[in-house]
Amino acid sequence: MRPDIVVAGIGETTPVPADSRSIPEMVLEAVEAALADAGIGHRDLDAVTTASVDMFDGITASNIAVTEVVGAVMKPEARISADGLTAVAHAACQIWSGAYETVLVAAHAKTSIAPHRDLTQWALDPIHVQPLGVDFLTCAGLQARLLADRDPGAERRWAEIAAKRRGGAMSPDRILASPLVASPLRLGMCAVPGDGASAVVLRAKKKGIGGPILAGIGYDLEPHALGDRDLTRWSGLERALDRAGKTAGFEGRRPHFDLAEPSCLFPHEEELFVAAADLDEMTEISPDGGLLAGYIPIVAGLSRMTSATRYFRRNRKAGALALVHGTWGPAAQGQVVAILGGAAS
Amino acid sequence: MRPAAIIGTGQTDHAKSRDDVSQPELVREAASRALADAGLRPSEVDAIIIGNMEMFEGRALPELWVGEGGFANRKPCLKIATGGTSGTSSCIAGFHQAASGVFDIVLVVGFEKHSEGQTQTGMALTDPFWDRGVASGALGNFALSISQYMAERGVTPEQAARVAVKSRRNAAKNPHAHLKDANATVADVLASKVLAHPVRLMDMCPQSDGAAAIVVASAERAKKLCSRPAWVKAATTRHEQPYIGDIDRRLLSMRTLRDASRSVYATAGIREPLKQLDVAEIYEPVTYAELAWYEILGFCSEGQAGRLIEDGVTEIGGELPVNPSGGVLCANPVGATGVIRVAEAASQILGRAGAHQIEGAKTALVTGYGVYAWADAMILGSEP
Amino acid sequence: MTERISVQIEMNQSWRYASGAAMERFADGLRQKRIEALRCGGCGRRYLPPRPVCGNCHLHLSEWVPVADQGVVEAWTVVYLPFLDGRTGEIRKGPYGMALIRLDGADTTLNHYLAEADPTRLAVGLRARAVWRDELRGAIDDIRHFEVMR
Amino acid sequence: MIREESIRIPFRFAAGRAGSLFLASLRDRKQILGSRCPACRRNFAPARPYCPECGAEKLDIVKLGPGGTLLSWTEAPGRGVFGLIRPDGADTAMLHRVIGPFEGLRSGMTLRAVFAAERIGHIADLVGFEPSAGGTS
Repeated sequence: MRPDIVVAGIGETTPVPADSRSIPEMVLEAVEAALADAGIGHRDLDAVTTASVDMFDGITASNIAVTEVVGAVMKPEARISADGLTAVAHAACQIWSGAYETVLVAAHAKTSIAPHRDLTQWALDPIHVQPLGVDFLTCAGLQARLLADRDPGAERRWAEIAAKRRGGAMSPDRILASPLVASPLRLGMCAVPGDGASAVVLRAKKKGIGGPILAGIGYDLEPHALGDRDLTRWSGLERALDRAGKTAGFEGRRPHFDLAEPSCLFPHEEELFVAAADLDEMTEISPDGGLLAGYIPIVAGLSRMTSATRYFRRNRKAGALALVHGTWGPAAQGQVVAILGGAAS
Repeated sequence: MRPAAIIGTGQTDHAKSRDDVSQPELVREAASRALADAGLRPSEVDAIIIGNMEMFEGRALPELWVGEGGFANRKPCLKIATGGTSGTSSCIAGFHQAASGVFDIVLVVGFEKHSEGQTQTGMALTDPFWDRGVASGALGNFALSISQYMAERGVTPEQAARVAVKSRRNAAKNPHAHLKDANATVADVLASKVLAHPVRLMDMCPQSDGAAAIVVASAERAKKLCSRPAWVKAATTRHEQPYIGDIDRRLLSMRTLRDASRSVYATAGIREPLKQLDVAEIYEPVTYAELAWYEILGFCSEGQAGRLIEDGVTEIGGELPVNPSGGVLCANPVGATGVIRVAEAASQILGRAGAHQIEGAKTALVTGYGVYAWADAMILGSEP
Repeated sequence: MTERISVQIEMNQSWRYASGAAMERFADGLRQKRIEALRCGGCGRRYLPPRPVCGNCHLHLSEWVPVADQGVVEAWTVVYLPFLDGRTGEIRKGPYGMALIRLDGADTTLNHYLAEADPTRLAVGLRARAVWRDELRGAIDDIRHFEVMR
Repeated sequence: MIREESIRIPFRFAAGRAGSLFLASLRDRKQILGSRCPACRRNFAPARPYCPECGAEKLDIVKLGPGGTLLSWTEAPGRGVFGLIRPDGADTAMLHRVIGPFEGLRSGMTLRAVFAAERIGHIADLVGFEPSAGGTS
């Protein structure tokens, strides 16, 4: 029987638009905090699973820069180029496979070093799409328009969601008056990418090892071409959730989630998330404001897991469940979820 | 690790340039061949892993565009990138996923199209405060370490040339190899132009366009789907400190490859590799490295690598055939190169290696090499 | 056979890399032709380039030690293939010498250019000395190359 | 300390079987090609090497457009106006540029493909789609 997995420790830098430190310095802070939080040292790690993207770091095999600070010297490291929550999903498979018992997951990005919107063009079909000057935000605008056309009140509602997520820092009216990014999306509605790193220690559950249970994982990749996708719903999240439910033993029915920590870059994505995850009103969403309060590409999904872990530490309720979520690609082409159980010992 | 097995492999015909197909089509070519070899329909695949060093083609998150080629639409798909070990590390990730109980069938596809970028693309984007200021690329870095290896172990250019000859002649029996020459001679190698002393053109691996795929199955699905699966007996990875100057006497010590190989030998019960291994597919970007790996992998004692190649021990028909496929020296699409090693070793166990089949191969060693000294090692066997 | 069409896209991209504190101090030193390594309190290894932690001991590095601008050639080659010169962005035509040099006072080796480009005059064990450029910008290629001390 | 370093590298992406046919058709006949999957009985724009739904590789080439329907659009200041346009005869939309006039631009309107005078076998041979005369009805 495969072991239960516990989120034994978490650590991260405070997301900021621009961090003057180097990538290794940021990752070192997150990793050392996570190890201390888990009460272990580097020697206790069986493996490290990292998430980073060469194009965003401007370095070939850019994880070479963090090998020493994540403690991967003379150790196994799997390096994934997608949202950090996919590294959690893969680390869970590594532990369930019996290969490892203690895995450090670390993700980083430093988007202040180059215009992130322009770099995303290099992820799009270079034959039919990239040459037109399209990027991830333009794709998000096309999805938002499709949704707004069906629902006249949408833009006002989105402004209100964004205002709430920003803790009132910008009023809905000021958000609706902020500069256009990709109509109908305005700057005030968009999560703005910054610099940072997050780290999580996952351990096979044993006596004396406590923390929220990583009950299930699931991820999915939608077709690449926007025209091949149904942009009115997050069907990728539905599939990812079904897979996570299966690994968590929920067999088909959608459990009630006390907490949801989505990686939504825009208000319309939050509405797509709530619909696809079939959440009820009792579910608390993004108590820390979510990505609109601070967003680091590739780190985002992992930062949702650290936020959910903090929630469980504040609210010890047996049987509580959290839905942790990450995305990557144009209009969330990639979706990843983790189901966290609050049954901390 | 719980058992998992490889039940099918597929490769493109690796070449200098495959401008007849787009990147997704190149991935599809290897993926569909692997599924056919495994006797599976695409719908039976539970997860896909892509291996690729996207900066060589100037891409970001390449699985988003090419995933469809690997049948990844509406399926779990993620991408692994760890330099030269991207292929072997992708396969190891596939083993872990297939042994986790989460996925039963995992398709791993590695690919690269060097012809779409520039040869020095990867090397131009090294550490901007150190390597980039003083750069000579993988070639120069290897040539440096080779001078140490030759000075200390007395290996000669002729012995290195024999590795190139073995590689080109073996590749002539491998339809997928990029470079091949059934009649290659030591003289040909020694006549090829010096790129960086003492490395000559035929000592060095090419840059190729190509893709390779394997189908990994959970234990119970492997038994149902394949009469003689290639079982994963052991697999591990070791990474190293980030700079070439951190690694003393690199080709002589190579602690990462040494430790990874000892770890998989111990797990798989291998005490005398030369006798207990039936075949090895090792990652040799340059002839001298294959000789160095013989010693690091315990095929012979230190300083004896030259004798091993001279005595034909590592030829097809020798006591331990090394790289019967022709190896990296005859095909090197970086993201796929490690998967080619695994696919070739698995094909030997599956008995499907064709013209370069090693009769009755039951135990195979696979290694991966990348960056300055990252290493993967694995043992495949005919028994779980 | 259908026509094979390709789409050309030029990448003209720059990144603003952050050096980190240790490399910043190292770079400042180079401007005064001063080379410093960071010594690990655990294993005593003196690292070039400097970095936040020792990967073997997982200890923070904070003890700076002076390093000479000369040392022993531990590995060498002569490159005949043209290669992209990171400083100028132009192609550096061969032949040019390269070496791994263990500078007096450091435990790691420095990968740098050699003035010597004749393989018959190069060997492991020779000593070599840095030749600094006139104009220093705080980068390791402020050293133009190393000349073999005969 | 921050150091800015840049690289200039030309990349050359092979369009592949279907992609080359599609781009050559824009160039030589100002014609938008799609692919029909006989199994799924759906026409995909632009032409495809294999069906995105069922993976089939034997697809039939179909002629699409020049008219089309605007399913969605977005204005990205400084970058252009883009749309998801379903060319006549296709079941799926393709992403391309929308050319003015932009007043009254709304999803559902009909558009017309605009081709460049000089065409080289590139997606920009199709400059984009503009509202067709009766488009705003």
